[in-house]
Amino acid sequence: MSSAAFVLITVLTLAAALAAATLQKLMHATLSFALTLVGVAALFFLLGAEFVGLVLVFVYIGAVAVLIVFTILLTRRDVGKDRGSNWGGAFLAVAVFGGLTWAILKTQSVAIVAPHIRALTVKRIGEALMTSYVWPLQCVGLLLTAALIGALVLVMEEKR
Amino acid sequence: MINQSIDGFLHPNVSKSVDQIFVNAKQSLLWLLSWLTGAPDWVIQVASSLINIFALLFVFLTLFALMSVLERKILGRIQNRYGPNRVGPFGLLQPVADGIKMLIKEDIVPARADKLVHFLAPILIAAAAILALGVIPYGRNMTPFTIDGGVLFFFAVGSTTELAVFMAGWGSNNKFSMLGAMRAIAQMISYELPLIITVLPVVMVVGSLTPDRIVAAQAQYTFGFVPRWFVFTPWGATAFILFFVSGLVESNRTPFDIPEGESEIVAGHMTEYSGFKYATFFMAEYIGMFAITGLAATMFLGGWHSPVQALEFIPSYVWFLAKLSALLLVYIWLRGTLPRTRIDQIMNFAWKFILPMSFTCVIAAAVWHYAGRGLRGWLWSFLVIAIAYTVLSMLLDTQRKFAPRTYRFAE
Amino acid sequence: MSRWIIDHLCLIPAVPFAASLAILSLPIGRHKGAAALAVAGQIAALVMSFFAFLPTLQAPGFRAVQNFTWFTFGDHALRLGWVLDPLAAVMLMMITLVGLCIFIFSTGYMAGDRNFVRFFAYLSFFSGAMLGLVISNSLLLLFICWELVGLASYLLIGFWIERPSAAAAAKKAFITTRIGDMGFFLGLLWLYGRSGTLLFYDDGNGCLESAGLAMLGASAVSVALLIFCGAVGKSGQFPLHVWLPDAMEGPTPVSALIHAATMVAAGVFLVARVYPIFSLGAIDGVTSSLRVVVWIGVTTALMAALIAIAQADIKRILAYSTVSQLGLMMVSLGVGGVAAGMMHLLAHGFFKALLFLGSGSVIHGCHGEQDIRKMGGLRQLMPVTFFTYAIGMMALSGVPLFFSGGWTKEEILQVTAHWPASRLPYYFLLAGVILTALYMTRQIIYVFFGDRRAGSQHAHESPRVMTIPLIVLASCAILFSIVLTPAWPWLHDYLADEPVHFEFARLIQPTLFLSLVLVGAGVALGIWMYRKAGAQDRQRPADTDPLEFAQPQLFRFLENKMWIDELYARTVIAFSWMSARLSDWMDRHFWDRLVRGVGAIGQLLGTFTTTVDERGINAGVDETTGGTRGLGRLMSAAHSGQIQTYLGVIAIGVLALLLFYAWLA
Amino acid sequence: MTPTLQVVLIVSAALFSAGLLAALSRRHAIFILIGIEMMLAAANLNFIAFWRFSPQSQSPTGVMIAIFSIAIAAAEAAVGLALVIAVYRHYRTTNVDHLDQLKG
Repeated sequence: MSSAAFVLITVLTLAAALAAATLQKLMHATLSFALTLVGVAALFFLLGAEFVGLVLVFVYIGAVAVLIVFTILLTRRDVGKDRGSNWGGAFLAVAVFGGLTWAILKTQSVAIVAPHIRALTVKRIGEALMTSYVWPLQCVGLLLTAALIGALVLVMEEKR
Repeated sequence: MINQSIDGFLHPNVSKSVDQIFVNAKQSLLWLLSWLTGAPDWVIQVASSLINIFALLFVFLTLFALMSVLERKILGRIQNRYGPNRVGPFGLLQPVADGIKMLIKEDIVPARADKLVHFLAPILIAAAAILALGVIPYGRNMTPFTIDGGVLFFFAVGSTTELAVFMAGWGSNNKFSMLGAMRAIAQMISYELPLIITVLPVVMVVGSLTPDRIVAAQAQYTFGFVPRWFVFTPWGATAFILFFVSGLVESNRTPFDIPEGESEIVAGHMTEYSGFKYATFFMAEYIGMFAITGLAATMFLGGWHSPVQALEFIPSYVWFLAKLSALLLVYIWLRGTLPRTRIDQIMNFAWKFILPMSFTCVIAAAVWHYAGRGLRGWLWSFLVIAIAYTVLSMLLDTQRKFAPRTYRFAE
Repeated sequence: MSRWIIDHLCLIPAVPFAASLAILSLPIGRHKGAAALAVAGQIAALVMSFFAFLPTLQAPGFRAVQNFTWFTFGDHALRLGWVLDPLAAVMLMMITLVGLCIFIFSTGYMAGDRNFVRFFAYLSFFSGAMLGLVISNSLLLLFICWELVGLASYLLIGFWIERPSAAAAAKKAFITTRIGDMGFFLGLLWLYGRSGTLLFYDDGNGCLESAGLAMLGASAVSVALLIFCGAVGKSGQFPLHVWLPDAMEGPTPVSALIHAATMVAAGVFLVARVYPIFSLGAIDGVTSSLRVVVWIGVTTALMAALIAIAQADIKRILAYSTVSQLGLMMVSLGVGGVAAGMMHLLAHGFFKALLFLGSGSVIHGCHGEQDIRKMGGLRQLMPVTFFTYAIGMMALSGVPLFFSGGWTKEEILQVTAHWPASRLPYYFLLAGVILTALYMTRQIIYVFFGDRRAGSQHAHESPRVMTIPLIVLASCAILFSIVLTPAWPWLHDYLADEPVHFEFARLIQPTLFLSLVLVGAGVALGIWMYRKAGAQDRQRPADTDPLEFAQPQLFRFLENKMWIDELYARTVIAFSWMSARLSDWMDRHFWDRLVRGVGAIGQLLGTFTTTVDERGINAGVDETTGGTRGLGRLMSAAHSGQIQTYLGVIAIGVLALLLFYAWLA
Repeated sequence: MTPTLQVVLIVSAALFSAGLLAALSRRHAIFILIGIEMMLAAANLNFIAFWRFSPQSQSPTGVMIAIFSIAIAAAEAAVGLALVIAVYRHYRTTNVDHLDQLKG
């Protein structure tokens, strides 16, 4: 895993994330959120999980980002005026980051480099999904169906 | 060492045939590079990628140019008039002229536009389209980027197009653009499902998401002359047709070009774009077309394999281009022939016919597989598809579905 | 065809049942449809019975059994079944044939009744139940059909429900027969307890076959007697005969079908069916149970015959004659002449149906007049009715040689004469013969001879639809005797499973002359007594019976059915009424008080607990709730409703946890 | 040098905190959703990282969990956004400060 690429992608991702958290225009925030996820997907690639990366891009850029955008559109009157941000939350976030970093640095057991493994092919993932993970898979399918129907019911125009 | 480092591009027996000419050329180039400057491996890798990218861009931009003029000429013929015939022989230099015009045109950005987004949209859309080209095998050992699960990559990249289109619509602060973008996204999302699901049977049958594998799986011939392309199985044929139609929608082509229908909304999400940005959009659209048709050829038409064993000697990339251009000609032909559909018609068609049919394809492929991939499987899957088709067309009586539209949301 | 029928015996009853259901589903006005359906069902049953009858002719001792499992409880299966043997076959033929005639007759007789449809539904229902009864191969199934038959008779007797007398008669019939059925059911249970099966024939394991009988052992007598109770109830034997005459409240065809031809014969049929149980362990054909049967039969026969003499209602006379004839059959069964008894049953079925239909036609002609003393001189007005009626009368009173009744009566007399136990029944029966001839002659004279009186002024012959069945039945009553004569005792041997052979010499038996003399005497006596009946005699008013004139007390005694109803009224009914009053009183004044007292105690307790609840418990609960509410108010202040606050708090918690763990490590 | 697990974890922690920032400090409901999604992405990154760095990385457990969590996140986003729309229809606002009907 080439560190140069890693650094590059990391910087990009974190910058995008910060932008997503702080940009004033909601639309811009959303787009940078999408960019963040692209970065995360790239990190997945680097970590040797291409499939998950692709799925991430696929789901988030293809579906979630578009959904968010649509929502923004449908609630447009309210988008423009975003009253600033409360500093308590910001402080809290920073505190959490500090705590996490401190804890991570404190634990020595995670200071390891990646072992060499044979690439995780999509075939293996598929086999695992279809054999030992088939039950969770079904459950997720059910969940998605339920979510689909639920979302539809929620946004349905009440008949007048 | 180099050959190892340059992964996967090596065929076990590198033949000196014409077929491998480009591959060999590239390899020698790289070898030369590494010999001249003892650069480390990763540099060589980057270099090879760059070579691939440039080759792709070159080929497809040329193709785009050709396509644009060809389309106009063929449309002209269809509409019983001459196409462009002034610039150069047979108007072949028309695209050059257009390019120059586009370049020197003023680039107008609306005052109230969201500048950044407005600027980024065309770039993103073009990037997505070009990226999608990267995973298609154009010939024997001629896959620019062999990544495991390339098909998924293709769709993942393709799905970013929607976001780009939306950015265009939103960025140029204009109701026509917005409406166009909404329409585009709506139909794209609706047709992305069938697009993926119709590829699913192929993936199931081959057992891999890698385009190379899929092409290899269609290599053999039955009785020596009938190629084992998936389009020759009932599910394959159905899936191919559905895929083709969905692709038509995905690339906003007539008869599904409502997002940029001139007569309704000026130019959809491209309304506020001019000059080179507009050209970029245009190019992106065409390249997306190439990508879709290329994937279709790879998935169903046996990729770069020749239809007849006797014609093996003709280089593989020629075969691929032949298939590609055939499909493109169908695109043009349809555009010249069919009128524009209505948004509600498109939606009904997507959700009530195409989607169920593509699921049927999956089932039929499963039947085909479990009935032993032979004649029996053929007949059974055909039966499944026929039944599904009859039932659907019974349920979906056109009188009701295509009745005059009711404007529910436009008050 | 026959094969098929035998495999699907249950169709024979099923068809009329289906017909009745179909009819019930018709709207009220559809007379034609109802009649058509009913008659069609009956014809179908007749045809099928005929085809079922044929194979029984081939081999003597033919028996086709098909059993099936009704339901299983635990490891034990309750099995029912159908059987076809000569007994069942002839009964089938008789029921369907007579039934058909009566159905056709009643299409004419009931025309104009607004409940026509309901009537035919009931009729078909009855016919189905009866057919099921005769072919059932299980005592339980037989019992079920038996009860269905009872229900049908109840419905039909009370058909003119608006008449209180009809309703009362229906109730009476139902309850009286129920008394007998109680015994029947007890016997059934007992039998089941002993032999473990209720199937008659179950290739060797049936309760009528050696194995079952062996298991029955000594209790056979009591079982037999209990079952006989049922027979007594149904076929109106002595203690329980009271319902049968009242049953004449029903429409005449009903009386003909149910209370003369078929249903009342069910008792006799039952005894004949389970005869092995009766005759188990018989010393030369005599067991105590059979003894009871004989004596009950004799009593019934004589008593009914006597009562019949003094009756004025044309149908009541016939009813009592039926009772006495049934007694006759019982006697013949009791003395061991099963075949004879059944023969008489069949013959009786024909001519009694004929007589009842004849009476029906008379009543119809006389516009519903039933009192014979108001009729007279109908001979010219209704010739067909007269002739057929005369034939029926002669068959009933047993005129030998030409009439079926005569031959069967001969048979019975002979077997009775050879009863080892005692000769008394024989003499009683001879007396009964005379009486029968007497009251029939009386009836004939009253109805058809002499000059017309009030009821018969505007009489008219009945329509063809009613007369044709009469003719058919009359010819049956005569022609039936062909198979009865001792010269060629086909039916006898057929029923007794013996090969039949023709021998003309046996035609004339010595006893024949005796009965000839007796019948002649009876008829002569009748003519002599009643020659002037209904007419003005010396110092005797026209409307008083000659016998009444001669022997007032005796006549009163007979006319009132020997006061038996009154006896029951005084004893049984009075007793039950008293007990009812008593229990009512108890209920009002004793149990009621008891209950109220208990209730009062409960109330007391209730008030007590209420006070405790309110004073004691609630107070504490209130305190608690108050505290909780206060606490809740306190807590709810922390709920700002701001998601982000919550989120922030969670984040703080996470942070704290993190630090805590880090500190631990 | 090649990045160690620590580095990756720190990156994901940063991502997580960014998400938390978005979720805590912004008023618009959609921002909160975005923040939550980002936190989920960070969690997935952790899963993948632990899988990649674990000595027995033959069994793709982490990858599986990541896939499933992505699916669930998608469902959650769909429902959440639908809720936002519904709330907007009802209250004509998406400012979470004004949505405090549950105030005790």
